[in-house]
Amino acid sequence: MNGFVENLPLLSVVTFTPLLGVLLLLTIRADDPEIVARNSRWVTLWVTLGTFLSSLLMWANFDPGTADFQFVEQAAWFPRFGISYHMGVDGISMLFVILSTFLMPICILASWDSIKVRVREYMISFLILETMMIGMFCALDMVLFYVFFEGVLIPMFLIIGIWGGARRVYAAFKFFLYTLTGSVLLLVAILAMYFTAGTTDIPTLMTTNFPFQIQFWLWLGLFASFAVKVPMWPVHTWLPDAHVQAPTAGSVILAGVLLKMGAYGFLRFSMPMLPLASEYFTPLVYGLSIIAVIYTSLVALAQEDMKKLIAYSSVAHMGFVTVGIFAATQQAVQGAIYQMLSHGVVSGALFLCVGVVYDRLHTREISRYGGLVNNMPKYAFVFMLMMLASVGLPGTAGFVGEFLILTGVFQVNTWVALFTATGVILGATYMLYLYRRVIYGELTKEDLKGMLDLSGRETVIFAPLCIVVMWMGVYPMSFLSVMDVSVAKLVADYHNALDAHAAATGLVDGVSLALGR
Amino acid sequence: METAAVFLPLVGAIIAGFFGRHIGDRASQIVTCLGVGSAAVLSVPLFFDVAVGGNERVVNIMSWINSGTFETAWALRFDTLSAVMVMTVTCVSSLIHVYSIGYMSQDDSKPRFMAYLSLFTFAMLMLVTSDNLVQLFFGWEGVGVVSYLLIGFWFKKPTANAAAIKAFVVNRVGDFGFLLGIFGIYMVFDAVTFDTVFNAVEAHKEDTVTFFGIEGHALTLISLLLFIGAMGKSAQLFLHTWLPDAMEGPTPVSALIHAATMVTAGVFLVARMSPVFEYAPSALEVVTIVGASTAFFAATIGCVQTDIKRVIAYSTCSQLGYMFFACGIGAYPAAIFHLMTHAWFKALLFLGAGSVIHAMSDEQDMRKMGGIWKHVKITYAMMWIGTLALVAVPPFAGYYSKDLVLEAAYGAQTSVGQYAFIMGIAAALLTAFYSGRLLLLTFHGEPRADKQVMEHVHESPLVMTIPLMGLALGAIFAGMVGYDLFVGEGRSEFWRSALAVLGEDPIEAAHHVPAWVVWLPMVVTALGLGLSYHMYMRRPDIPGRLAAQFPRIHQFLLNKWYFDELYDFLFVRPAFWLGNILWKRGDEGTIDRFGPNGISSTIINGARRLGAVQSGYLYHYAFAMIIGIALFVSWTVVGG
Amino acid sequence: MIAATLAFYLFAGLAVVGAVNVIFQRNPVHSVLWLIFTFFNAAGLFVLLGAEFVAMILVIVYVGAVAVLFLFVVMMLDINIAVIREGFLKYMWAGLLVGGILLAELITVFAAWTISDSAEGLRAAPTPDPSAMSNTEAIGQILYTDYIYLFQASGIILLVAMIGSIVLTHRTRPGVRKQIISEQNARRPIDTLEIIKVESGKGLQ
Amino acid sequence: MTALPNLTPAYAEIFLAIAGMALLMLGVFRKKDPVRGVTLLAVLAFAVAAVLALVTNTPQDGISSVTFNGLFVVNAFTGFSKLLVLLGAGMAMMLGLPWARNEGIARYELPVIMLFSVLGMMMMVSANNLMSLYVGLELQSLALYVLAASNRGNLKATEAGVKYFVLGALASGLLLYGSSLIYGFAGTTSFAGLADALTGAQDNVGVIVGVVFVICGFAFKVSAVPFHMWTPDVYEGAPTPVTAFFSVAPKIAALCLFLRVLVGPFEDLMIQWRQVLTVICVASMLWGAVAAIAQNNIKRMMAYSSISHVGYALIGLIAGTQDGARGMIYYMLIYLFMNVGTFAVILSMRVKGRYVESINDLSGISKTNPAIALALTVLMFSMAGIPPLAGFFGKYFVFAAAVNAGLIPLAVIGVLSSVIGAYYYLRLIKIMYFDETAESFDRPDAWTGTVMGVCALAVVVFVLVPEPLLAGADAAAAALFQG
Amino acid sequence: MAIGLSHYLTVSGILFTLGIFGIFLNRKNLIVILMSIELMLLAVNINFVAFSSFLGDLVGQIFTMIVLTVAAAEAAIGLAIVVVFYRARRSIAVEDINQLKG
Repeated sequence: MNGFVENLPLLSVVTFTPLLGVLLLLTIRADDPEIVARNSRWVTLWVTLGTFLSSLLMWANFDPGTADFQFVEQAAWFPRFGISYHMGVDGISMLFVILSTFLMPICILASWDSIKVRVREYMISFLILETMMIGMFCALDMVLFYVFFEGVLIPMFLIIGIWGGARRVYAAFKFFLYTLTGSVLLLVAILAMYFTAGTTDIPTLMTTNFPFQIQFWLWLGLFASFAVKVPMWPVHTWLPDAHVQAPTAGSVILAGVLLKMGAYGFLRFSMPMLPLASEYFTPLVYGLSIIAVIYTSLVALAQEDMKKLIAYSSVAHMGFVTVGIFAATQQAVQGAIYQMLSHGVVSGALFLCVGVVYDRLHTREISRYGGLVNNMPKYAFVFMLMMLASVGLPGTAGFVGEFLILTGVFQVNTWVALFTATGVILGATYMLYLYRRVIYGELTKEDLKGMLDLSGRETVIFAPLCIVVMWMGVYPMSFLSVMDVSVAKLVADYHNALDAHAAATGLVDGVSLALGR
Repeated sequence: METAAVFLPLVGAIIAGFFGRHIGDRASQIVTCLGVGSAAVLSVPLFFDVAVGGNERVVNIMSWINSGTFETAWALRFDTLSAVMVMTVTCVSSLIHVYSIGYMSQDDSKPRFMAYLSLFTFAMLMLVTSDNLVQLFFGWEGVGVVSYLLIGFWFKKPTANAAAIKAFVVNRVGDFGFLLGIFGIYMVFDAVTFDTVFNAVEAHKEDTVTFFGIEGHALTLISLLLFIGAMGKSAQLFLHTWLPDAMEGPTPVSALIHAATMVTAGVFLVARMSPVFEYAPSALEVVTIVGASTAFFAATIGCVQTDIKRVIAYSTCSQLGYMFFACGIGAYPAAIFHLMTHAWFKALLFLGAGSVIHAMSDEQDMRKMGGIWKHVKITYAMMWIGTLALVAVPPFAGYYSKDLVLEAAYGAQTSVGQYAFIMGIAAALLTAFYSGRLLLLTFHGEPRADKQVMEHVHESPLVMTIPLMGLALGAIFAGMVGYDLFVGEGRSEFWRSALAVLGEDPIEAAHHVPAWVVWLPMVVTALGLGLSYHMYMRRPDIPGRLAAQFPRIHQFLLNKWYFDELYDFLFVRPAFWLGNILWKRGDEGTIDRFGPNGISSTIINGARRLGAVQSGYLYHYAFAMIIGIALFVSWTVVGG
Repeated sequence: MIAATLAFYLFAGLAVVGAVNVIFQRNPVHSVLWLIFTFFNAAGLFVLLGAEFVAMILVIVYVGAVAVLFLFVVMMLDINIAVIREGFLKYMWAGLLVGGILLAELITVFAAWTISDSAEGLRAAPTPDPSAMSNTEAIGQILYTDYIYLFQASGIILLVAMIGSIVLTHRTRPGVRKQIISEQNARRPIDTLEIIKVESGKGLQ
Repeated sequence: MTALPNLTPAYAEIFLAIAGMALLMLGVFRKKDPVRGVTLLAVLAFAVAAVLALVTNTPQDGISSVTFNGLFVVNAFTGFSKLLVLLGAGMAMMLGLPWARNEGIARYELPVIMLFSVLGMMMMVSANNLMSLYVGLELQSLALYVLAASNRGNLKATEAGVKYFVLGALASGLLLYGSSLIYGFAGTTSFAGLADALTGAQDNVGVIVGVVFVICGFAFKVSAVPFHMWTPDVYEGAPTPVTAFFSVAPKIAALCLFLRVLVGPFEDLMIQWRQVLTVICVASMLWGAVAAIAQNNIKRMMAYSSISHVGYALIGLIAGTQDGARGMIYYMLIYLFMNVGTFAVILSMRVKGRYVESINDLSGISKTNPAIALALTVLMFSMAGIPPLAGFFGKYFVFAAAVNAGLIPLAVIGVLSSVIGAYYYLRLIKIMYFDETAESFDRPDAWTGTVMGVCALAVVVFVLVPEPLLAGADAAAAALFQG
Repeated sequence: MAIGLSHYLTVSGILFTLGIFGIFLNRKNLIVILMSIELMLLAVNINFVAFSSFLGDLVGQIFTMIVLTVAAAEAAIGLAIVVVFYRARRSIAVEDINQLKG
């Protein structure tokens, strides 16, 4: 590690490099839209790759031995309101930054040919989106977090609305307003926190003890926002619409990163700041998550649209995540984070898979396909791998998270683990059923026969995804060890807070005692 | 050496799978056969080193999932049990690899097939050499997936696809139990590594836990959960429905997966976890009952099936039942012994059947065969050897193992043991009957196939018959050779700590049962064979008349006890129905209708109404102001 | 005292009658006249209250200027006598209800009107003794000194009103011939006169 | 002979008054194209007045200075408010110049009237007495009536004028009536005196009724529900630059005065006025947000949007704390840029030389006029309160004040209505970006383009450098509560 | 019964209410509305003068004069607007003022 890296405001660099890209794009001057489009694509690709590299630099310099925030930057912003530009990552958030930067070049590549109109605007939207996402994971001030958290809506709204499918307007509005409704309540909660604790600084708030009565309402405020983002049942209905209508890369980012924002919120705010309320509401979360897992899995089974099916599967997978987070054991929380990461890669890849055939046939209707393995073997392989990962096959990314979550949850509540685990069966059913209808069978439809297998560009897109999926399945320690200490601290703090409260109120809390080990 | 034995098949699979198209069919076949073959070659010294030489060891490769106290690693555990399994698997598998070269010669995706086979072998090896439950689960799921791929190998056939999904999903149901079992183990033992668990089992034998609201004996509950997993993989009663359908895959697949190896994983699991099961006697009783019932139930169905492969499939199912009840009564060595011998002769039977199918131009229906023995003499002979081994005629392999299982059941002197014994004897009778039926229908009698087919009936090429002969050697000698080692006097030195038995050794009891118990299986076997000869050679009209006389029973058996229909009615259709309902009525009809869409339309309506209030007339505006002020003043005067 | 009381009721009653008529007369001209009537009575009330300067201003400004302006506009626009249209009564009842409530509340409030204890001390310009200084003089004393600001501001308001009225209503009619003195003054012979030498015998062509 | 009053604090107003008259003269006597000259000079006058206001309204000695027998006060708060008013007015006037040329309504009197109206607003803001309040208010109102009807050949404009006038007069009648009752109770009209007299007047129904009347009068001026009914009609009918002017300058002035009155003389009646204002505030937020959804005329939509925004600003007022005041000032500051910018866009909506006002005329302009579309997008997202744009921070600050004052339900209603509001802002973006191109707009002229660009940029970069803008607002709020 | 403050206030209250009435009950023409406004202002003036008298404070009368001035200006502007409206619409019936709505 050299001095240069240490002195670099690395997080700001990672966060705002895409914005520099936006400025670059704005300087492109050419009369021919084709040239503008081509230049935009290349500029964006290089910028996102650069961002990815700088985030890897961050990873390389990350110290997994401490739970403290690292690469911390702090500068005055709205000093009157105690709001500062405070950035930093710990083991929990760092990997999400990597996930975001990793998916972004892939998205750009995935949009290479399929986006033909207003390419520059498209690229600008994505770059802004990237800044918002990274910033959100790095933010250590609640207002700063909120700015990024909400800022995501703007580019995403445009991406869905301009480059989306037939019902894009409905989907874009639904997405925007649904999530906005949740988020504004978060805003109120942030304000209430600010006036209770006197700061919006996240590390400080983590050490603040809010009285239970306040925690109760704050938690609900936070929940309103995060539950929509996750999304939890019954506020999930924006997701299928948004996913289906969004362009492929948009779906990738939606599933890959945006859904994580809610769960990340639970981890970053609800659990450490409001432990008492979190514990109080745990049954609610369990209930909704279990419903989400079973309900959406069944709904996924009935889908006739590929993207919608995968979208519903995302809801189910995120149900696992929320269960894991609120089980609050080392395994469950680590599993939840891992599940988020793997789901980010896997569902992103699945959407890309849909995108591949959509680009060729311009329909997502499952019944229009069938027998693709005959002329698209490479594609069939990739799809198979991703499907298996989604199903949670050991050795792929999907298994580790699911397994750890269930392990952890089982220690706390066997019933919950039981019901959640039914998702394992149902997940296999709808994914295999999808795969069968799309890939297997006789190649009878005329228009399918001319479809070409993955092009060179598409291979380049999928290769890293496949490698990562396998890597995450075979050697998860490279990720788990990063978050290990941070999660341990989170879980320990959580239980300490509960114990302290129990001791203070003289009530013996069975759950926390049982977990005191 | 150990590592190579496990990973060579994977290397072969990767080469054939990813580069098969570039290196060509022949090279792919060679690579995979070499991979598995060298693994088989390596497995033999390994077996002697580990099992006979007592050189047990664990090879650590790297850590896998560590989280808090939860730790698993990629590690290969070699003890007698895994050595036996490794040897069996690699040997049978390499023969099947070779056989496949011939059998699949007409297929146009040979590299893929070979890759799958090798991949499967690798997964199975990972399963048996695992040193912890999670890695075992990896192999477990791995074989599941590959079996899914192989069953659906002919992806153009809708039935194959359906069967593949069914296999995977039914297995998942089992896995569900298995997973919960793993969680339970972790909960009780705080570890999932076998050594740690087995060392601690004594300390936890009295533990009680509450699972799903049931407070109970921890080890029993865990054992039952694990057994659910085993039932799924080993196609035991209730979770057996996938196995016959799995015959949609190419025959070598059936031989490898659905006879020799994968389906035995359940038995292997119970044996592997024997130190835990031993402390859970009631769980063992369940194992025994399920195993025994399956043995009988599957045999009954086998008697009426007409598809040659399905008959063998049900026979597999039935034989697995034997292995389970052997485990259930504590005769793990007997179970593993039978597993081993069964692998040889069942693979032989399947491959022989494959050879027949090959000869009959892909005809699988026995009713359209008959009278071909002269044309396919080698196959005919091999099938006989296999059948004799299956029906336990001395000195064929099955005789040693199956009879021992039955004797052990009797010797257990428990009521479940008696039940198992009775069921086992009944199943043995049926086994003999359907085996005889199979042979007679296939090879003897009048040819029932059309002329064209009959003209083409020919013996398989050497590349197929040589593996058959190899397997036949196993089917003949495996019992004889293995008897002493596995279940003979030296068995405890042989198994050492790999299999645990608490209390009295049922194998010991098996060696001291009354003579009639020893003879009875042979008698019923002869009876069964005779009956089949009577019914299918001497009086071929009897089966038809019987079927006509007892249409219900026949239909019941023919339809496999209506399990598929029942499950279809209970699970499959409701799931799709519910999915549709939840989607249309739940998401769209309720959540969206009253949620976002409802609210937005309410607001838009409100907007229209407010627009109407804004009438454009001055006096309305003024009136609004006056009302406003009147309201506020009233509020102040009256309320304030 | 009685006289004052009677005078109050007279002026007050007539003012109210006038106001009612302003509203309910059909002919706008009559309304204006009733308005003038009301103003006169209000001025009477002012006098009773000892504010004779304001009373005079009221008469001069309103009757002299505003009301005449109204009349002028009414006449200029030549508005017909309106018929009461349908729906009027329906609104009237609702209006009466609301207005009645408001009025009732106001009267309730007025009936028990109290003045702040500190009001006396807070007066900015206590009324001088009428015997020492007339109302007009007293107002004059402060209007141009203490309240010069308001005086000036009112001036600007009037200026704006003036400009505004002109901006809104002033029209340049293209067809009207007007005398533009500056143009007449600026007129030079060279612009309008052309001296032509007429050749003899040919005449003007 | 009394001494001449201290004129120093009022230099800005005096300058503006003289400038107005001078410009009038200039307009009368200048022969060729007086409009352009007068307009530019008026803008210049605003600039000078702003500088003067900045200088004179920050008294050296401390909090505030009073002159004209206590009728007129200046302090940091009035200074900042005037700055906002002048800024809004100046930009609106710049927008008016090209409009007047394009529409052929080149009348130099209008800038002068607008200037006097601004003078009225400045006087309002600096009022320290009910009387000076009234004259300031009337000066601006009368000028506004004229401006609303200034496009006199146009039926809609004249109708707007009529409506605005009648209802405005009614409102000022209410306000006056309230003032009279307050005067009758307190014996004084000066704010300082009222603050004394109203201490302990919580039980006096009469004075509270007076306060209610005054509040209703103000509510009309800021166009809060249910005194808002004029707003949509006048916004639609009035000439667009005038609407732009309406939507910022008088509103900001009235709000600032409202704030001064409520936390100054009426401070002790907070419990009473808070109830009334809460109803007004909630109704404004919701009504504005909901009614805007059904609009097809963009100016009309902006009217409802402004009603809604006033609701948000009032939240800060209701909080009645320094935080709240600060939040409200921030809000107005940000609102100023958003609104003027939006009107600049509306004034760029010209198809073949003709101004259009329908929302659907925007369809697909992201392709034909990307710059305009981008500017409007930024402004709309900002109006919807989506970070990181400035509009979010405006909302953040007022909601923060509300939460701090314990008014969490109000904050919740506020944020929810902002979601409803987001719908119609998004609708504009949808029409611009998602719909097919209708007709492209003419290239906007330099003035309009500049204003649009400046406003959009301000909304975007606010997040980066909030400090300079907020520092002034902060001092203003502080002055309000010290004085 | 002596005439007190309340009496004057009541008169002004009645006039004020009548003024309000005139504004929103009127369907006939705009001019009457303008007159109603004048009535309201008159009521205000009565208030101010009455308070001024009873408080013994001249400020009320000053205020009245301001109001009078402004009222005159207002009348002028109002009438001007009425005139331009009349020119555009050829009517000043209140019910005809309804181009803008929604």
